[in-house]
Amino acid sequence: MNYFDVSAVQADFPILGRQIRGNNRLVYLDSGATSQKPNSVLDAERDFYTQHNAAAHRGAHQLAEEATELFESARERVAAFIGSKVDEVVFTKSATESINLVAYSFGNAEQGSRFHIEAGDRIVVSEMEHHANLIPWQELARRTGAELVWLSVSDDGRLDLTNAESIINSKTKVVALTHQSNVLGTINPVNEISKFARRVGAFFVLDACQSVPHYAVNVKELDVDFIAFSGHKMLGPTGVGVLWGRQELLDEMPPFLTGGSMIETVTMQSATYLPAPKRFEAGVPNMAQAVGLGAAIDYLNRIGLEKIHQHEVQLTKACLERLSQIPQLKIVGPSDMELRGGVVSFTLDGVHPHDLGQALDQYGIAVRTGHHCAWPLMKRFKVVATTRASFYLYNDLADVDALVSGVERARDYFLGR
Amino acid sequence: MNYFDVSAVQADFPILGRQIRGNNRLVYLDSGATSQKPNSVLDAERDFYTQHNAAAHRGAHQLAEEATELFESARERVAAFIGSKVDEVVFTKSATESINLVAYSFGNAEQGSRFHIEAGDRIVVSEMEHHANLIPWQELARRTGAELVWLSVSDDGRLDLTNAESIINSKTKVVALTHQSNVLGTINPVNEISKFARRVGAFFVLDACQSVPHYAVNVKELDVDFIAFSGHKMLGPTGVGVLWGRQELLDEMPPFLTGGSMIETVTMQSATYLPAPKRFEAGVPNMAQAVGLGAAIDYLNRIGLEKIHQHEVQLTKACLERLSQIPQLKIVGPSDMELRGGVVSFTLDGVHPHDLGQALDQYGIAVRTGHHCAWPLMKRFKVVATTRASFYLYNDLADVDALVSGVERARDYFLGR
Amino acid sequence: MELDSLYQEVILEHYKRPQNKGLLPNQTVQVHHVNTSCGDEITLNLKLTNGVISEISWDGVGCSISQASTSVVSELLKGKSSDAALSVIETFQAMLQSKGSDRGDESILEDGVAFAGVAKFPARVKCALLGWMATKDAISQSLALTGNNAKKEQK
Amino acid sequence: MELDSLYQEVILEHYKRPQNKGLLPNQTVQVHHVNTSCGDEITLNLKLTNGVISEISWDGVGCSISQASTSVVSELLKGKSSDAALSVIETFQAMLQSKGSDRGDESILEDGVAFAGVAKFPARVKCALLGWMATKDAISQSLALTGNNAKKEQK
Ligand SMILES: Cc1ncc(COP(=O)(O)O)c(C=O)c1O
Ligand SMILES: Cc1ncc(COP(=O)(O)O)c(C=O)c1O
Repeated sequence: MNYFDVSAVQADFPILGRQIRGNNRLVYLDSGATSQKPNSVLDAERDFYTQHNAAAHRGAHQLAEEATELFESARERVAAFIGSKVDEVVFTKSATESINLVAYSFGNAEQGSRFHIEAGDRIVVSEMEHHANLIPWQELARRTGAELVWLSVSDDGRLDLTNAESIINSKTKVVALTHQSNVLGTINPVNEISKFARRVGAFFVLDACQSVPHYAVNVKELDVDFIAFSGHKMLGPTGVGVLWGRQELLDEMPPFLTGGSMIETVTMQSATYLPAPKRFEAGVPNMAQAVGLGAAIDYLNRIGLEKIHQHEVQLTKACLERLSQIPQLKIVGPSDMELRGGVVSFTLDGVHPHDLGQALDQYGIAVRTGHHCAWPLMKRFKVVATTRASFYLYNDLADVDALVSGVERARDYFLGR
Repeated sequence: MNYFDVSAVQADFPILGRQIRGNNRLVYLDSGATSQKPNSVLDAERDFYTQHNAAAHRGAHQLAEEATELFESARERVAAFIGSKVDEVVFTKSATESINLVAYSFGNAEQGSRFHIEAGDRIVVSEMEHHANLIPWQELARRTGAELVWLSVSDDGRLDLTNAESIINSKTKVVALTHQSNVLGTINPVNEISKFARRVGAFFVLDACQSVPHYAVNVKELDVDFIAFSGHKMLGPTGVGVLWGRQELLDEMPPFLTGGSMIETVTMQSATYLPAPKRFEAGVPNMAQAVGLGAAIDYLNRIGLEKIHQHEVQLTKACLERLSQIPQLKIVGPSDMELRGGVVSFTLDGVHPHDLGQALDQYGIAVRTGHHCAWPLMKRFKVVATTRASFYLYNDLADVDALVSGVERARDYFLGR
Repeated sequence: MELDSLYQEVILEHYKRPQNKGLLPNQTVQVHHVNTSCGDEITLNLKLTNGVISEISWDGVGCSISQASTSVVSELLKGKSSDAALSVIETFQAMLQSKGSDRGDESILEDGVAFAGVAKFPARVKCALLGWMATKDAISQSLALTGNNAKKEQK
Repeated sequence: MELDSLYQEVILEHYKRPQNKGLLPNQTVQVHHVNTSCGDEITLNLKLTNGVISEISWDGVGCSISQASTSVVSELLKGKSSDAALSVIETFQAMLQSKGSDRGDESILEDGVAFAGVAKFPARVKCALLGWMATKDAISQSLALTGNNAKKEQK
């Protein structure tokens, strides 16, 4: 069933016309790492540079006015996309920066501030975190003396919440969790878990890298304080990310990066800072990238996130069903579609993921192999690495077919001899 | 005299064909804030997205290989441009991030590390710093209890070095200085000042935002430890900056942003980190922007930095001469071309810079007005703001003419009534 | 010529001969506002007597737009009740934020309508609002203060 | 078919029947190397006797390239002097970093030339080098150690 015209979508992505390793059609199944970009995004960036480029918020001439307007209108688009207030959207360079921003800002908070963290406090993460939502908290814990604890993952790739209440205890200042695992595809029951955080007054940071690009995420419906995501995984340019935070928190938090355009007044000795979002956007911003992200959001809205999600569910379901018929293959992650996104990780007995990925690449199929920046999760499942296919709106059932027969061919290549 | 074919250069910058406020030709004299971009830079970015886009360093498939190769070849170009080793070039989002990186990394260093800073230590800056090279040090001083002191500026816009030896004393851990003032145009005698830093074993951080784009900067000839600059001021895309640091320092410094792609091994409790530059490049990098910066460097090399510099000297000299004939006008900064770059700041008696800038904009001339993110320097010169014209390779003497007659027209408009 | 549509005669007049410039003593409150994008600063004294603005005086440095606009607001609101003044400020603010669609009601804003053209120059809107926002802030603070005093007297 | 040019018969042979896999005791040093981009790990024991590599044994998990390559290096360098071994490693490394232009000298590298094709796949070069770099590290450490011992004995 077609939720939208997939071939028309494919035509918007020039890279899909590339030939791989000889004359194989590109089957791009690595959108979980980074997505491809439609022409409209590239056009928006180019239009910015060739018609309006100037330093936003730093000049009164016409180009500076236009650049400011375009940059701020991108912010409005992001805000509308996630259902937030405009001033709650901070542009960063990536989700990684967004999460570091929160961790460093908390670390900068003086004693007495509600963001201050010290020895005796607790930071809670999970065993399925991407390194980007794990190491910044390890480092914050190291710097402050706080304790880092975590929710573990069950064999079926779900968060184990049986002891959540004792893990997220009254000492807990921060709970940092991924919305959807980039390895397992698991979607976490955010509001259920945030109840534990609310009960003890902890801040809740959600890594929304793998959710915002794929289905509607509305911060009014999520009971969290911060969400972080990257533009490049949602059809946008590289070099732009977003931090959303509740206004009253952002306005009170200490700054992270400091420099131009985030100050109120400056003397040689000290400075006072503008309210959010400017407080967190020091320097000439990544204007063209923000504008490109705005165009990416326009593109996603034109298709409709609900349809994109259903399309991906359809592909993922087919993929899971067909892959599980390969006897040597094991899915790492939930095997059904309940609370699950378009990411499928697996191992193949006797064939190392690197070798499998290499063979698939030879057939034109781009998948990700390795630890997926989630090393602790690999150890949890006692694997060195997995092979991961991830879907997006430009994939179709022919891509699933290509993957499945590619895996079979590779298996025969390595195990058949 | 023409050092290169300026009109051929202009033809490479589509935005210079824009009409401003009606049908005025765009006279862009705000390259000190951000430069315009030639077609070749925009083409390089687009080519990356439409032919090679994938997550660099995170996949083994063909696109990922190509993306990695392009990203790393951009690094090689930057390294060659500043005469450094390849692994000494760290890609950041901006000079602002580059400087914050150093300040935070030092702040993260444990007691016993040679980067550790504590109460009793001293950080030295100057009165002519851009906020980006001032506030990160104020904040580091605040967090560590170190003392922030500064070199002052003399009436003719030069650093006052008479008491440099007592200011850069044995307690000094860091000297952070701008190579060229973005307001005054003054080029600081870096190696002379770094001698004071070397004598006491302090690290020397150079803000090279206004130098690297305009004349040859070679880190082998500069006696400094770190330099920071932004891509967008040197024909490159927004959203990319560079930190150069001596290899033995970068390899030993603690990380700043943490997350994926900068780790060696990770457990739930702790992580070990890769050597530089990867250690400082957490997350999927700003690949297309780095590639665009590489193309910008190719463009600059094609013209030749020496010629670009001479061209700018010629324009600046003409501009200074002509402007100083306007009786109501005062140059803020050195009035001769000795150790001076292509930035000219001035005030006009009785006409506020905002009003002057507005009038110039009406004639199609884009200048910057305000405090130029150097508020303390404004106070030093007892002005609220200045008007600043800044030149680059695509400007010509007609632009200088336009500026001078624009200033006269504006003066008559506001003072003549 | 568009420059004239921004710099109306009235604005240049007020710029050259600013009203109520020079701080008067005996204010109810003093506020200090800064335009962070350019560094312009203003100090404004406001005196509230029985809910009526009896005096506004100010000093500061800034461009013609911010100086003239502060001059206008200081003339316009003197003698008005705090409520009436706040409503006038709101009208002015709406005009400035209309991007040029709202030309302003002269019966309410008087000389203030001269700033309608500023709305088309987003970077200058803050200049035109500087004195008005300072006044608004001063009124709120005065009300809080006199309200507090009133409460104290009740105790 | 290009896949065969990467996965030469020799490689798949070594992968299926790795030589010297399983750690032997009494090593001079033990090293542990990790391929940080994929998580593959290797532990390698090396015994240096009078400047000659008398034993190499290893264990670990990894792809066919890294497993086969470690198997090859462990066979090839056993019995060689540390100097000769380091020079062989250098030859192998040069081949791998040649992007495919250097097909390798079979008289030096023996089975090792089977990895010439890997040089065309930059993401796999690290796999092929994992065991070799571990061996190089182990030789250096052994030399340092025995050098130290020698010095100690001199004292
Ligand atoms: C001297 C100087 N330092 C630092 C910066 C900051 O650069 P960016 O805003 O690109 O981070 C600038 C430009 O704004 C500058 O002119
Ligand atoms: C779940 C998750 N979190 C965080 C990140 C980090 O995003 P980025 O590398 O764009 O900063 C990623 C992607 O790499 C991810 O999948």
